[in-house]
Amino acid sequence: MNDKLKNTRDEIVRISGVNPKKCMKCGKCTATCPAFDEMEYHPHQFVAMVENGDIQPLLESESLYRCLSCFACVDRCPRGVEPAKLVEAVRLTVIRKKGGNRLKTDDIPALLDENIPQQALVSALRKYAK
Amino acid sequence: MQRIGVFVCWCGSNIAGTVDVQAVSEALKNEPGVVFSANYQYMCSQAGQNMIIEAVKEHNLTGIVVCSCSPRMHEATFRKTAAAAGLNPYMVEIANIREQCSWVHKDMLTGTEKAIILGKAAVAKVNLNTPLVAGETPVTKRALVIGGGIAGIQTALDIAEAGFPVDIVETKPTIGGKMAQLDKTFPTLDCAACILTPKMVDVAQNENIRIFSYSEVTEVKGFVGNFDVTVKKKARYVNEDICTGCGACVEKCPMKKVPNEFNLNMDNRSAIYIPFAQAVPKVATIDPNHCNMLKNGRCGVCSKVCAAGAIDYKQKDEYIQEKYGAIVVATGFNPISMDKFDEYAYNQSKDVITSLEFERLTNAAGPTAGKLLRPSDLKHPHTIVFVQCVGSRCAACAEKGKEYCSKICCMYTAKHAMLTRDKYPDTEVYVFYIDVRTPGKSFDEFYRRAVEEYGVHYIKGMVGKVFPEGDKLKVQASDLLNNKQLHIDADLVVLAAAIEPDKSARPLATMLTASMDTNDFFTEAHPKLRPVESPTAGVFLSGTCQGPKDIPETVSQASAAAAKVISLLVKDKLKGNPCVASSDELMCNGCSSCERVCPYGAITYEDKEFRMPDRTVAIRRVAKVNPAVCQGCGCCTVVCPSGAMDLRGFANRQIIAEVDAICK
Amino acid sequence: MQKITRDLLVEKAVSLLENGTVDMVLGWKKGEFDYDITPAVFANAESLKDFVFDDFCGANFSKYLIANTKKTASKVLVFLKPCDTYSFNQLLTEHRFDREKVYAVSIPCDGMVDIHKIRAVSGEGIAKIECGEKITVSTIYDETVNIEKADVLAERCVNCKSKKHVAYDELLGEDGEVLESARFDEVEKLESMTADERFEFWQGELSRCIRCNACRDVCPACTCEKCVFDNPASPVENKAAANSFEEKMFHIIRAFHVAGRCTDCGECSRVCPQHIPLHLLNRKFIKDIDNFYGEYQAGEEVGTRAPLVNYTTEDLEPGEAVEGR
Amino acid sequence: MQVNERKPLIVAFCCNWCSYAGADLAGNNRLSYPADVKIIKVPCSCRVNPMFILRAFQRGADGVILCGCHPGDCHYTSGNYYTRRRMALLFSMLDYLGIEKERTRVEWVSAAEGAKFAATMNDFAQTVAALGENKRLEDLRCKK
Repeated sequence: MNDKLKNTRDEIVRISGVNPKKCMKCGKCTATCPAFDEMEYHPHQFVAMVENGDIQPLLESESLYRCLSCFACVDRCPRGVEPAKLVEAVRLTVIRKKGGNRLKTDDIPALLDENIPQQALVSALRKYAK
Repeated sequence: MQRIGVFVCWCGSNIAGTVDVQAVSEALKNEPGVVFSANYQYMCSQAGQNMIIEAVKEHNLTGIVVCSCSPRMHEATFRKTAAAAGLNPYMVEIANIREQCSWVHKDMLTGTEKAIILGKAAVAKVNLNTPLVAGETPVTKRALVIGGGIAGIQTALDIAEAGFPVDIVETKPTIGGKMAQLDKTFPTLDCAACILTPKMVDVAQNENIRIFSYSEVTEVKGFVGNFDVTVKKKARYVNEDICTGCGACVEKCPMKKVPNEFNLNMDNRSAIYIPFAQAVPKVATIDPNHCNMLKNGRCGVCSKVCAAGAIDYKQKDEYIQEKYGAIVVATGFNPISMDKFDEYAYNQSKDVITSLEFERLTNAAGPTAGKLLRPSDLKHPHTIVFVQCVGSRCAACAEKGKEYCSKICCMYTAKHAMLTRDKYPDTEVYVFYIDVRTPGKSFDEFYRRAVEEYGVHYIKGMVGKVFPEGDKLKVQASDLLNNKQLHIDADLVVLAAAIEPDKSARPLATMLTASMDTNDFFTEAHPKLRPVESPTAGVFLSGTCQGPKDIPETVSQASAAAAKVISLLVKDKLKGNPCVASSDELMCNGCSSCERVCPYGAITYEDKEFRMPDRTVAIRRVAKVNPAVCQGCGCCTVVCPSGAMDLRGFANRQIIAEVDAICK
Repeated sequence: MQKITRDLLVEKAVSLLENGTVDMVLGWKKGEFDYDITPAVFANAESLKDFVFDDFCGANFSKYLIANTKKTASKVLVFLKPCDTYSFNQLLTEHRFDREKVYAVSIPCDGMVDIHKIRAVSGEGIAKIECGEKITVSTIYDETVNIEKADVLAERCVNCKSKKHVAYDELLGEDGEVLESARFDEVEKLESMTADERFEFWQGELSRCIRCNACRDVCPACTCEKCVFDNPASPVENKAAANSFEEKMFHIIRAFHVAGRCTDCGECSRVCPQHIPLHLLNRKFIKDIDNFYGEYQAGEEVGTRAPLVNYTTEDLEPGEAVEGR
Repeated sequence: MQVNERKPLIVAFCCNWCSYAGADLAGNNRLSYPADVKIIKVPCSCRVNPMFILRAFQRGADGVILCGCHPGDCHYTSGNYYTRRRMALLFSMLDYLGIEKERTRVEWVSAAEGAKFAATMNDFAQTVAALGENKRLEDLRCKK
């Protein structure tokens, strides 16, 4: 792992407060994930890949925005690893960069639909932009 | 004033190579109390020991300092030498000038200097030594086994075989424990009842064994060799001595809707019951919570049909007091509650069951007479999902699961899966596992047979969610090796629930002053070398009360515990360690600090009368140490602020004398 | 709120003596001056005329119960301020007196005053002190000085940890609450100094010690039948300090012996004739115990296991203790 | 080169079951450490009264180290847990009084850790030597 990657890895671990070493690779997070079919990388892969420093594919993955942040994986994990926090931390690493916002304020009018609750918009903005 | 002899050993060149032994013996000659000092090539040799004996006699020595190898090596030798010379063996101190001096220091000057200082410290200590005599206590030649499962049964049988009387105390109406509920046993698949029930009969017929069934231990006093135990025999409303176990009462009892705990409440029993056909003792018990006669005085059928006249509605709890020399704890385990595992829908569907319930469902004596039918509609299940590690290896949430591995689940699940496929080849069986742990004789072969010969689908992954839909159970799970999420429509889901120590263990540990770990498993005296003894002398551990175990392991530990008990009971008297704590009652203020830190419960209190200077009498609470129980760690001496509590052989004054000698 | 006055307490004492509930009363009486109130045993209603209760009644009576319940069969009435009730419970935890022989009446307390602080304002020559919200001091030079009580509160009352009574048979007035106090501020200040500064501070304080043993004798946690420092058989016996270390040894060991048992009643500092802030040693242990092993207030309940006769397998290592605070 | 030739004096309390045996093992393997270290055997680390430690300092010791079984391995099951609490509080107090915290140490040494025993003693002796003479805690009257 080169230094830059290692730094990113350490940063993700720090932001999330997750210790990926606690994972015993049981896969209950992935078993429980309601967005499994949408995600390219699944919760257990996030944990393993961060631990291995295999960060680049995660940073580029659409999975970051497919995670529902429902925290089912956090709730069910028998070891208290909290994979959703790791997903969140990877996402933050991306959107905190300049121009990294997934959702820009200007994009919103186009997405508007009278059925979208206001709260969903606000939380989406919180989740997808810095 | 002591008359001390100093004996400096050369240990060939081991010591003499880096320590000027002559200089050491010369230097120590001038220490207070020293009247004789010599050095010799091998102090531990016969000639060396004779030299000590001669010197004791010639110079009227009262204390001995040997500057030699580690006391761990030859302290016992020199104590025997002292005894042979007519001295108290505890008047000997060793200055370790080999392992902790000549072997670790390179030059003669440093080595000699340090050896002299170590010698001075030993002399300073011997000056304050007092003769110590190990106390002796008689041994009651009777053992108590708490718990009548396979562990308790095996331990009791082995002790009884050696000729000692044994009592088994079992809370249930029958002995047999969990093993009596099992169907077949891995890895040989012999039927549990076929191997257990003959042992139960042996217990019943053994002259040396008494069974207190439907009973519990309520009080333990005393110490190794001399325990005073109170056992509560709960009223079973049936005279055990008269009941023949014919079962007429059970058959005629009108109250038939009592959940049957032996079948894990999957069917019903009557209010008067015998748990199962081979119960020992085979006598009926009335369940007072459901018996109409006991509840409101209306019924009395059982009394009428009992030809032996054994029914006694007025029976009371009975307390029995007995003395024991040794106590074996064999309180066993229970599966943990599944209430907190909402994700597996245990409380939502009758078709989500635990493995122990599965055992009953496949057992010929079980609620379905051995036919594998699902509880909700009694249909034959075609797809069964087994989930491993439910609550085991669960570090996230203490009230939900257990951090440890329950050890037995991998194997019994392989057994269940294999037996299902064997009997019902039309059934698809999935096992979700994190790891398959099979370290045991013929264990891995067994598991591989389940996969290779019986076609059980072993999937590396975990079940995340189970929810009932129609008459199916929707199972959502991960398949990590294929990086897939699986959705299975199952008919039956079997949870391998973690096991935990029986709830009675914690209060029992308090009574026994035996220590427990945070999971309520009893702690062994040494994790490797003394695995069947508890740190409390005279208390031994058998079976799963000490940690998760399968049957072969339980039985070996049970026999090991029995061997330890036998080796205790064959002794007529126990010789104690004389280096024990003792309390100066004139200074003790009875504050209880020492009692709280004593790991052995060796300290008790008594109210004592003291004559005061003004001729009045005051009553004070003072600590008393039982020298037979104290192991001499000295923890109590430090919490005692007044120094009333001191340790013989390592007294405050002795240690401070050593400190002073070293720092002079 | 019912104001606790001398007359109220005497009335209570008399009625309890007369109806036979108690046979004697532990209370305060005047010493040579208005401000040196001393503890006293009153055996009958008659003698209660000397009973005093004012802002100088700081003495904690819990310890006196040991001697006064040991020999006689009689029952003792004791008045306890909130901080005294903690000592009371701690002594019960340690089985130091028979609860049956005591009738405890708890009284609220709005703080006791420190004569040294008054003297600092009024100057020497105090002839008479009248207590109240405002304290009036008359001197032998016919001067009158008015002082706000709040300005001369004793240190332990400024940093009062609790107005709550944790033990009593009867409560006069209203019960208070456990307070958020700033009692560890001073300890923290010392901790933030360099080792050299701390050494200098403590050397300066402790070298004044004259080994009068007042701190030990008044301390409700120091209840040994014979103190280890008085016992010729113990290797550390010494009557008076012969050098600069011995008083350190004495005070460290004394603080260690009461660690986890000290309720922070502050009596040691109150009685020290040399004004050594001994409570700062005890509070250091209390603060460390709170930090290392979870908050623990000695005497809050009877029968609790003090931190030094307890442990968990996860405790911090001694090497981490200094950094770990 | 001008070096302080004064040898520090170190008292090591070792529990009988683990650390004393560990020291023996260091000897068996001829792993050297400074002769400044003098060992006093106690049954368990929990036998060590804070008074012993202060007494050693009072009489001129420059460092005191306490060795016991690893937590969880105590021969008496819980002794070293009590040691751990007592020493944590004592060491913190000594630091509070301005005494160099490097002069006191607790180390868990098992009977198998001869190498650890020697390494610990080497390190401790070096640390204590670097601090120089113990002036703050010694008792001048007792000096020869």
